[in-house]
Amino acid sequence: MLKQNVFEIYRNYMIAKDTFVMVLKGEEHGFTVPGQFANVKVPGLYLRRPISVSDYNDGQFALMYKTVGVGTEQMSMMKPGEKVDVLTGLGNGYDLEKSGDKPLLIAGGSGVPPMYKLIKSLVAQGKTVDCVLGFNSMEEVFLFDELRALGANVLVATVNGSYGLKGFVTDAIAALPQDHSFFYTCGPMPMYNAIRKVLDIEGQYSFEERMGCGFGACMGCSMMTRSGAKRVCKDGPVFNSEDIIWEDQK
Amino acid sequence: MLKQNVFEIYRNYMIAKDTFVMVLKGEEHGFTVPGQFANVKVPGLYLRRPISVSDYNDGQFALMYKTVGVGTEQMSMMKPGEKVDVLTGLGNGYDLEKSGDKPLLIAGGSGVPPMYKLIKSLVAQGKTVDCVLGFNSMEEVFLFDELRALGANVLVATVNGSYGLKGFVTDAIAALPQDHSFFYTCGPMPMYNAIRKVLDIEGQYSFEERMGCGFGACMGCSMMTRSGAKRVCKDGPVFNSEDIIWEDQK
Amino acid sequence: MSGKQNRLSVELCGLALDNPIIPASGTFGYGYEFAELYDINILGSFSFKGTTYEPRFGNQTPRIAECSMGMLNSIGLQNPGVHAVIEQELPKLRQVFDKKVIANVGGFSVEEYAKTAALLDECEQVGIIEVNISCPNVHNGGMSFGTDPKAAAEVTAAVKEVTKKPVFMKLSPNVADIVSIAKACEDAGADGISLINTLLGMRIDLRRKKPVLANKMGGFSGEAVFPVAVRMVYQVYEAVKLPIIGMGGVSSAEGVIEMMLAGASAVQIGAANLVEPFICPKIISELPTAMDKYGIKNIKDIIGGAHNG
Amino acid sequence: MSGKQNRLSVELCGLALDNPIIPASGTFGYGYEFAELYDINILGSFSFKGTTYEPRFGNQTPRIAECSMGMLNSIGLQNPGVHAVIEQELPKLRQVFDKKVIANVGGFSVEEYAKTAALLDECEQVGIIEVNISCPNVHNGGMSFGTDPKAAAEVTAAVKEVTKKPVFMKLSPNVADIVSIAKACEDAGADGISLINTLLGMRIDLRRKKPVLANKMGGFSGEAVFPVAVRMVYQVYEAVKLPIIGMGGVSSAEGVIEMMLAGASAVQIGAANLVEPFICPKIISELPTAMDKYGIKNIKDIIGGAHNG
Repeated sequence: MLKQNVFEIYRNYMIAKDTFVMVLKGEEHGFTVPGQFANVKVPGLYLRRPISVSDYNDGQFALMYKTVGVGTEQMSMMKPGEKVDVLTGLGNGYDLEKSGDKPLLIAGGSGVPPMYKLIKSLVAQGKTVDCVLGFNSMEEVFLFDELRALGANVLVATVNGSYGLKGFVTDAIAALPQDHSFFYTCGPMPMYNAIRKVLDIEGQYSFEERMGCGFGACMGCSMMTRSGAKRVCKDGPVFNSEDIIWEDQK
Repeated sequence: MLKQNVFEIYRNYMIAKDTFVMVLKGEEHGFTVPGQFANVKVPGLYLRRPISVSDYNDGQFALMYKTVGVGTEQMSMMKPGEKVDVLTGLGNGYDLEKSGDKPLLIAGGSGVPPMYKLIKSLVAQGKTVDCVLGFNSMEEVFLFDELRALGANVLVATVNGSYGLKGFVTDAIAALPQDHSFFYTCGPMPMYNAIRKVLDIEGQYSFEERMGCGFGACMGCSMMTRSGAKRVCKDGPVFNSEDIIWEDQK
Repeated sequence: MSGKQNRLSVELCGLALDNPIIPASGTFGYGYEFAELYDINILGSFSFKGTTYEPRFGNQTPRIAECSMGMLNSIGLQNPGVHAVIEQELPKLRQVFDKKVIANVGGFSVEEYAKTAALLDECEQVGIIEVNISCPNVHNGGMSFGTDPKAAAEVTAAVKEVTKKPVFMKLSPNVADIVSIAKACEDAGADGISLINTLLGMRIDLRRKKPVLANKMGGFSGEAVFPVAVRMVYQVYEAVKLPIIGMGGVSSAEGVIEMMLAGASAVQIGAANLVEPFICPKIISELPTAMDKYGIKNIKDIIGGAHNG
Repeated sequence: MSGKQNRLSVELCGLALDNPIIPASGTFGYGYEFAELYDINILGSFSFKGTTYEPRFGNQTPRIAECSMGMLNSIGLQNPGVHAVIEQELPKLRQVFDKKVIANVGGFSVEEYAKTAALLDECEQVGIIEVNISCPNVHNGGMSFGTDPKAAAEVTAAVKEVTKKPVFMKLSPNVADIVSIAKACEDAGADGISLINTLLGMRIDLRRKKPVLANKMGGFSGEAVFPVAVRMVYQVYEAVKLPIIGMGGVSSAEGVIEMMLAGASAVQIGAANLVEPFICPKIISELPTAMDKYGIKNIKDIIGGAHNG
């Protein structure tokens, strides 16, 4: 459920190369499911910036983001105590009901943040969680220790082999027993194109698109699915594997 | 001489109804003559706001302004310690050489600020200064005590008679001996139209106009004079009485 | 509030509005997303998502880009088609909106505009038909009708023929002479003019060294375009006798007043809804204070006020 | 710096520029105001204040208005006339500027454009003649030449006939089809295209309930118009073979790169000079860092780069 509030920055710091976490204080954030996102007003910019939520509880929530342009670069320079206008509680998030007993989580680069709350929730439900993370190199790795500490079995692959397995998430998946009940994933399109060829179970993919509003009003981020045109921001960002028309995705 | 610098606000407070003074700290302000002005960058607005300078010394200068629109309203809410980007040292200012021994200063409403440094300078040169101020009503009166303290003979007129003489600056002028050597004035056009009919001495008028740049580049604030087209911001804002074509002024 | 005592009430071709605030087509869907956020009955009306005869997905993504105080969109008239709008969207809307809605109609031929409008003419919920002859994001249609007086007149006449409801023609600002287009619409029987649609713009991604939008160019809207919109509303008000719905970069009560002084009888709020979802209730609640500040008793008294003297 | 080693060097019709940064006409006077602030020889060149045959005072004041990320001006071609420019301004400029200047020419008839250009053709300091057929602030002239392909072609041909210097036609964005105007200029012999001049805009003073500008409408410039400018430069680059000087809302090194990717061979900086007097030196000094960030070795390599693939 969308809410608009002005939140105070509690912490905002770098956790890996070009990767930051901003913790905002406030109860009225409306986040109820892992995989939802926030839309952040950055002073001086017109459009809000959609940012992944890595965790939330009754009193605060955490935005985890990479600096990829003026908006996120400006966010990274904000200081604790400053106020930020944020639309919260956006997107459908992952469907925890579908996990089965042994879900597999696959995340690449800037797709890693939602895994935090997702693992927390799945472990709390008593599931056995395998989690595979892909990065380009060691200096980009983040959340590895934290996700393990939550109780997941976490494997990391780096393209240049500087950390964990050398290779891609698919190499890490191959190193695991193929007995998963369901998968949840978040990452770039090339990663999706690779994993969908090696996975024969059902799962949920989280999509990214340039958004106008973030709450379903402008149709800026539409995507055609097997059940019709959907808005990534409102009907997504999470879509079931069987609904996705891969030929439409680049 | 134009300078652009970021100055720190030392004080910013209300001195009369809708009237504020902002004192900025900094040596590099380039003000050398009373009657010059500053052009202030207000965050979120495109054009700078030209503001009267009431005083300056080696380490600071004072902007005195009425809140007449979004720019000045926003300025009035700035806090000590905040930084402001200001173009300083703008405009020609009054010509002190012309004063003679007993100059008359006439200012109305938002035209009062430059009188402060002007009186200071003239008194320092040993001149006998008469100064007439016009306001609508008592709650708008400002700088009266301060100008007297500088050593000028100051008369105030208010339209509604709530302070000083009841009437206009012309009534106050009539109450003074008519033995002035020169006049300096700053105020609205109706005041100029009134005083130019009662004064038979030469003097200098300060003009106001919507400006693009404030330093002579855009020709936005041009005014036709007997010595050709002049820019209020660069060739003015102060013009000699004999140069002004009153029929052109509304 | 009764119309008599309401300082904010205005009127469009006999349709009484409680206030002049109308979310613009394409920024408010078919209303119910916003009905989750606030009671949309506080609005004067709203203009629903541009509807064509057939369903459309629109253009490829990315179809949104950031600009200085504005944005580009190249949606390309995504909509479920007029039949689905009448059978599904309007009944859903009725649950949350008691007032008349403005039906925004897009098209690719004179006949299509007329066919779609004829179907919407049957809908009791529709108060006004707004004909979009200015969409910059579709080929062979949309804007090309809005940049040629003759084509604009043809669409106007064809739509007028099939509906008894007031017809507002929504014009493109991407023309040298907006007055000639507005006059052509007036002469062809239009009941009102809506303007401005978006300016045509482009942004380039410096990293990819390609246009940000998949469709390259898109419609530019947001606060940045406000001075162009005010100018065109002013020009059209001077030239035609029809009521004008003014829009383009309005995002404050002051902006509404400025647009109405230029000549607008009502004001649409577009891009601002996307970045400030509660902007319309905010403007409605702030209008009386702003009117007090500028000595305005009733908002309808200032329509075209900047043309006096 | 020698042209060979200079990453910033570009070229306009044989005129080598040390960098693509050119203050735009009307924002830089005849140069010497800015020469008090910095050494203007660091610029690629600059385009001097629009010059007509006769001296002009221009329009009544107020002739400046604030906009969201931009401004309106209705100066109306104030200038001392071409004779005074040649006899007084250019000799003064020579004291502070060693490079070739761009002579911006305004006019009210085809003959006047030609007469003025013919006189400037004699000036050794003038490297390019830029013909302003797009001033929105003068009646019977200016913009009307820029909104009609035939009139644009006539002015082009008349000016070309009287000068051996490269002639750039400066176009108005207030048209439905910028390409048709650019092509008409190309066909009539123009050597290059400058665009965009200002959009026509208006602001209304809520207190006075009248247009802010005495002239009511004015030219809208500043960052706000950048997406329109990029779009038109892109369109014209696709359609004509001539070099383009791109302008409209550029105020940063990134903006320069974006404009050049769209198709500009050099870039004019306009309104930004008025609010940030040191913006041109700032952009010139920041360009190499921005180029590094986006993997650009020599700036001239990216001209029209967004059109590839």
